[in-house]
Amino acid sequence: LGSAAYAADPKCGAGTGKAATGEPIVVGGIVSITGPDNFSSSGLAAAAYFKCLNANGGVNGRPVKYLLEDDAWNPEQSSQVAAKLIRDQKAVALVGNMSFVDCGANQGIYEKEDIMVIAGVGVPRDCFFQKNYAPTNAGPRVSNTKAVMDVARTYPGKIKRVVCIAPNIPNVGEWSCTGAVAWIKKQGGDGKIIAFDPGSLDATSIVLEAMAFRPDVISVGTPKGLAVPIFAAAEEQGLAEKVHFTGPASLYNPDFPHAIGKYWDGKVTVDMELNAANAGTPDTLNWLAVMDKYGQGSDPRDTFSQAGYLAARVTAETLLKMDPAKIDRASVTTALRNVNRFESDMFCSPWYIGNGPRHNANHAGPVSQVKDGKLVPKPGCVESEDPELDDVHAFEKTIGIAK
Amino acid sequence: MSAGLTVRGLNLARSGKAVLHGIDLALAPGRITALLGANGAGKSSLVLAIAGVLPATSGAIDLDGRSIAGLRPEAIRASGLAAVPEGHQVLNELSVEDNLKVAGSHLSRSALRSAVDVALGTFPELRERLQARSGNLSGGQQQMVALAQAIIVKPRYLLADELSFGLAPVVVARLVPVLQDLAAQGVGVLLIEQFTHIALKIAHAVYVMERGRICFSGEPLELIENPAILHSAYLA
Amino acid sequence: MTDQSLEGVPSIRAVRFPLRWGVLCAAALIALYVIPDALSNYWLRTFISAAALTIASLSVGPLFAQVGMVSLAQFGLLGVGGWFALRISHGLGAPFEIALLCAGLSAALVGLIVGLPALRMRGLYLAIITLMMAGAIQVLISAFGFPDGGPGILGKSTGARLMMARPFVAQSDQAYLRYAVVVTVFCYLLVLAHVRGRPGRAWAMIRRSEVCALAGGVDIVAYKVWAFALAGFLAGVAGAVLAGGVGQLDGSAFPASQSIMLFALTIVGGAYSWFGPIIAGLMLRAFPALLNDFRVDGNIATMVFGIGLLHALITAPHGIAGQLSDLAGRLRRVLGRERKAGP
Amino acid sequence: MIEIDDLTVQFGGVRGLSELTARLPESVTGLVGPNGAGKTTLINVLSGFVRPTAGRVSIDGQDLKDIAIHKRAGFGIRRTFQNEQVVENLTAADNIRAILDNVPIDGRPRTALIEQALEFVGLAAKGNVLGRDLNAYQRRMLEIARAMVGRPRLVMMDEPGAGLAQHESEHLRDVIRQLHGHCGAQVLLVDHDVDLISATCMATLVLDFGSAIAYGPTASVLAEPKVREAYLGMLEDAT
Amino acid sequence: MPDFTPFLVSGLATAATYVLSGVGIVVLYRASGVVNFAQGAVGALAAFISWVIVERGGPAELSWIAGIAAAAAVSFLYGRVIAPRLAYSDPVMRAVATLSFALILMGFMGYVWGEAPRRLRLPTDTMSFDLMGVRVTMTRAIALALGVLATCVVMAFLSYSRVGLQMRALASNRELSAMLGVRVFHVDGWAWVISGVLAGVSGVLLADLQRLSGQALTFAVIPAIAAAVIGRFVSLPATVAGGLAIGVCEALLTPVPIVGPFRTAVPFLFAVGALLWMQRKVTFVYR
Ligand SMILES: Nc1ncnc2c1ncn2[C@@H]1O[C@H](COP(=O)(O)OP(=O)(O)OP(=O)(O)O)[C@@H](O)[C@H]1O
Ligand SMILES: Nc1ncnc2c1ncn2[C@@H]1O[C@H](COP(=O)(O)OP(=O)(O)OP(=O)(O)O)[C@@H](O)[C@H]1O
Ligand SMILES: [Mg+2]
Ligand SMILES: [Mg+2]
Repeated sequence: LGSAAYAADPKCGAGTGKAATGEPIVVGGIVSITGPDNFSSSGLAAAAYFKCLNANGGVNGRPVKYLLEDDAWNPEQSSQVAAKLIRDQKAVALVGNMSFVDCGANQGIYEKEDIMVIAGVGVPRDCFFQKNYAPTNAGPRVSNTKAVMDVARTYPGKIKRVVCIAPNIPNVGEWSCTGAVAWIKKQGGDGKIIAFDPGSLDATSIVLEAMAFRPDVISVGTPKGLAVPIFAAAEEQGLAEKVHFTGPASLYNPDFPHAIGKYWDGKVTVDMELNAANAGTPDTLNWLAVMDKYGQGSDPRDTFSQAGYLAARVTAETLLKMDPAKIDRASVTTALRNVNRFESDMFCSPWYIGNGPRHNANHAGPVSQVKDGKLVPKPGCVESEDPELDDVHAFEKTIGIAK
Repeated sequence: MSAGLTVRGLNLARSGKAVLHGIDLALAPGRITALLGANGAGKSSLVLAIAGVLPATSGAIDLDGRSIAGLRPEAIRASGLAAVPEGHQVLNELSVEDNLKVAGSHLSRSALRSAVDVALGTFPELRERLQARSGNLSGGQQQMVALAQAIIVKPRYLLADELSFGLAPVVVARLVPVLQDLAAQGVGVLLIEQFTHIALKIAHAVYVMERGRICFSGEPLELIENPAILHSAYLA
Repeated sequence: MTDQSLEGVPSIRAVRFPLRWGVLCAAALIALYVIPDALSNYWLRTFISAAALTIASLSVGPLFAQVGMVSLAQFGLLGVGGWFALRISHGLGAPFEIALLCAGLSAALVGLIVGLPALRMRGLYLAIITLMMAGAIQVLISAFGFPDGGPGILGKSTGARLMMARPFVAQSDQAYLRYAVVVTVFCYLLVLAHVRGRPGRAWAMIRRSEVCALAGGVDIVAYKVWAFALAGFLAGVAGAVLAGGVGQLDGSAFPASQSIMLFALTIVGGAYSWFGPIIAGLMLRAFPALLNDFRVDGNIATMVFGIGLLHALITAPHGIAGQLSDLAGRLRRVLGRERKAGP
Repeated sequence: MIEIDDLTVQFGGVRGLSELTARLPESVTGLVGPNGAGKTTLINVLSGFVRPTAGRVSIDGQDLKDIAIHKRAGFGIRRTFQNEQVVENLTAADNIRAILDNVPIDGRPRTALIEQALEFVGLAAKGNVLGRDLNAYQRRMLEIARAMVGRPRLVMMDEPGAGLAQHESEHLRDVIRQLHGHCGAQVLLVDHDVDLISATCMATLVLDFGSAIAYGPTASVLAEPKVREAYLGMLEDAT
Repeated sequence: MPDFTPFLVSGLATAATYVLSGVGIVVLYRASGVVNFAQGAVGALAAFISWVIVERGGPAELSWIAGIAAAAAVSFLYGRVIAPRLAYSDPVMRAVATLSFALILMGFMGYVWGEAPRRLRLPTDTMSFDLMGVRVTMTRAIALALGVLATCVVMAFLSYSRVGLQMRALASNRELSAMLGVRVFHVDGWAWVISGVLAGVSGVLLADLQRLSGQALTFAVIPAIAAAVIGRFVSLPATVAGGLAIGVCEALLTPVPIVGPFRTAVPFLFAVGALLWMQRKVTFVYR
């Protein structure tokens, strides 16, 4: 695969091969670099893509000046850097955002300044319920639902009771589990959400609490760092023999199988928001080529990076269709809202932004399984059947994406 | 040649303020030396400096010919100099017995037991309070503990700051022969005492301090005959 | 000796204002008028936060310097104040000033209820209990989250988030910064009134020793409670100012470690000096912003803060402010000598 | 007038005071006794720091049981400590002002009261000096000044003479002698300096093992053989 | 009514780590009057060092020893280099100084290792037996045994050895102890090393039982401090009882609806309870 990626020359924008020299178009991005976790790969991928774009004619001759800021997982700092990007630097759009706090903290300024944010990765509920925020990922709620649906389909008729474990973080925890529970209840089963305090250390108690519900499947809907001790506690109790374990895309990380250990080989499924990094499809190869040529060797090549790449690509392609002299924030916002169909082989179905009051275009994707220390995608796509997506489906009908 | 405790040119500053200026003082074994002076003259500071608690700015302190300047208090204690700080200080949280044990922790168990017995002989008041938390003792009882702690280690030099502080006259009267006994056994005693008449009565030599300087040194008799010296030092 | 000469004696050296502070006031007013317009939007928001954190630090400093009480829960109380401010603002649509006051009062109350059992204990226990209280507040905040405009007591909206209404007179960031500075000045005056007055003397006695205070007729518990309530009030006000600045607050922003950091930097800034809290506020918000500009790892910042605190504790118990005023004193002496030598 | 009835203070297995009964009407009363006799304990009971196990004490007919510790200063029970308790970061004047905050001042201007008090103990020039800059003797005098402002009924001093040099001790004597005349308070004085006691106290109470062994005019009490045996020892012979 | 037995069994092991940490805190306080808020951070460091060695393929035994030794070393170093400079400031400031030590360690660990998912494994994890329907690994059993053993050894050490007596002297009054001939640095060093070792053992066990994360392990000091508060920083048996009670209560509350999510506040409640209990008799001993 590596050689294939090297072989391909990255294709970006117009692909002229000439460096853009005109007046730069300012685009910003907010990610969380420092803090509890380095949450920046989406922004790094966007940066790489824009570099590639600038080396290939830019936006009809105008380069994109991409400014990536760190919000350090801190809402105040997030609002500060948003002010810096939007008001001081006059960015026309924000692209490749990846942060737990940005969606909530900056909703006000995004709406007030009417700037579009094409995020790479949104996590809290706020990221999916704003007029000005469109993430390319699916979000933990869709992901959790898909993970549980996949297990239910693999073992038809066997899955009746679901436990979904989530950290007790407002706008993330309960919300991210409600879709899965709603779905299983609709199928005539029962579900339970265990929201635990992320500061609490006692994973065994959490696992025992989950087992007290006598579940058929447990979805570990936590950040990967918190999931490891939960799997460890489950291993200690030998639970893989009794229950199916699954988890949303937050666990989709190359280190994850190694961190939880051999015991779990073949016993855990993990949802994916996009097609696998090593799928070998044209756009995946192009993404890898962009990263190899224009990114740092240390930039992760993970699913978040894919999301950032897609966010940058859709932005660049939208800008390319505009009159380069008339690119300002208002026109860019309008143009982005008019993106009603964007295709990439990383998505299971076409992606769009649209003029709707909220955005959750990505709600179908594959599921992978832990095998031999790796996450191996299973064939096919799963489409989330979360009732919360009803308005999204209805909107898709109006723009002709859904049948 | 140099048996005794000698202090030469000692300067000391506390919280940035100079409090001792070029102190010269000698303490001979087997003799009681009194140190007199008004409030704030610097007597206690001198004791603490010799004991190693306050670092001197400059000057020499020799114990039997060996320099002890700059050593840590525990090392100075180990080399045979015991100081009783002013203000009946004891280890409040520990029982009286533990206080005595700590002071004698370099002794063997049996040596410690007999030393404690000797000390309790001097202060029978403490015998029934051995298990009491020493912070709860009365002021005078604490002073007894502090003195007992010094007696236990059988020091070669004893510096007693405010010997009679808080002690009932009956106890002070009992202490006087104890000190004289110690001196007779060859211990060099430095005695700081508010009741000048007692100090002058039992001392072999006297120093008078005034604002951080030694302003008189000599025989007690000189001072008794010439009370003006002392008087001017106190009114300084 | 006349009455006036005694009246003029500053009761506590720690809060002695510099000479000619009338000139200073005028200069400050002009600066307040001019500076916000010259700042970039990034630094505007940074300074708004720094102003809020100055108030927060002001809630820690006097408590420590005057009464000798260590509270490691002030950032948590700031969260409590923010919560009430948001709820009152969203739920009742009350003007910002009302929300601000209620935030202060409710944080004072919450702080009191939880801190009361520890108030009769010595400093160390208070520090410990408040640290645990910070942990407990963190649990509560992350369980309930901050109101963002919805109905009910929790105020969780199911639609889009609402931002907290700013004061009528301070809608823009520039105006809001001025507003925050004015609130900070009011907080300073409040503290000053306490320190110079009867509570200040009672606190000084308590700090000296509790027997001293009792023998002097001071009701120790009452004055400690009062000090703690005042500190809670200031923290709550800081929370409201912060909430107004960002428009809303996030549950993850109030962990116990932030409370520790707040205390640490208050000491580093200088708890005994009137401008210590300002230094602390700047260090807490402007310094990281600067580091962010230079892309320095936040973990490094944590280490720097830790080292700074150790350094301050060991070598400069009066903090940077203390060192600055020492320096100023030395300069003044040098200048004075020159002037004397001149003619 | 201090009335003590059957006062017992038990500290675990130790009796600080044992069924002490006494009437102390004199304006300056001495309190002496061997170490551990219970003198400080008696002062602590009067100022409220120690709760009696049994018995009662009253001052001017008022039972002290009903007065909370921090209210006793306002009631008029004041004391100095053996370890002085001057507030280092307040000026001498503010040290006194801090007390005036909590005791009745009968509408008199505070500044005048503070000046008078400082004047009385000889610190008139030190009003603006911070507590930490006073020397040990000045601090002890400031403590006395703090104890005598604002209508005190009873001023208790625990070993005020300890560690004082001769002339300082003499000044202290004058201050104690004039205290009653100056502010009308009864004075209870604990000290091991027999000269100080003889020079200032009209009457003296001698304690031993928590009980009174003698009470009466100072000179005659100090001459009693049992007092000499329990307290004074052979000191006179030694000097 | 949920079945509490599994939670009891699982809580006991966590409780044992609180006990180990808590005993370390009390020992240090009794010797040098320092409440060590960095106990958790020192434990976290031990866990990370163990993890690094295991990841590099080192033998497990070596990894624990190295981790615990490192903990003892940093603790000793702090006690030798930093603590003496603060020896004469008040207890609160000394405690606050350890907070900054914790900050430094936390920043360091965050910088070097970050918060990536990882797990520390001990060989004893794979050995297990069944108790009351719960599978108990040897690690848990060992944690409990170590907690009890360490407490007994430390108690005996403090009450019967001379160093123990000197430690108590030091805590009471450093300056005076030195004048009485107590070798301050020597005795102090002992206390820091003992507390460092206990922190290290507790850290390695906690990382195995729960989570290898700098932040989380650093803040695991809170229940340990609460346990020490229950022991009034003096009594080891009370500290042990407190640590066990806190750990077990936290676990037992897990399945209880409504209060379950708030069980992290348990240490706070216990500490407040203990403080209220201690306040019943506030006596003033002043002269
Ligand atoms: N802790 C301290 N910090 C700063 N200065 C001090 C300290 N203790 C004493 N001093 C100063 O040192 C000087 C000497 O004090 P010292 O206690 O040695 O006198 P002294 O002769 O023992 O008096 P006393 O009769 O009161 O015991 C005094 O001027 C005093 O103000
Ligand atoms: N808090 C306490 N706990 C236990 N015992 C105490 C306490 N306070 C005092 N005692 C004991 O009570 C007795 C009386 O003590 P007190 O302090 O009243 O003596 P005193 O007469 O003031 O003696 P001194 O002249 O030495 O100061 C002493 O034996 C003392 O040890
Ligand atoms: Mg002295
Ligand atoms: Mg006494």
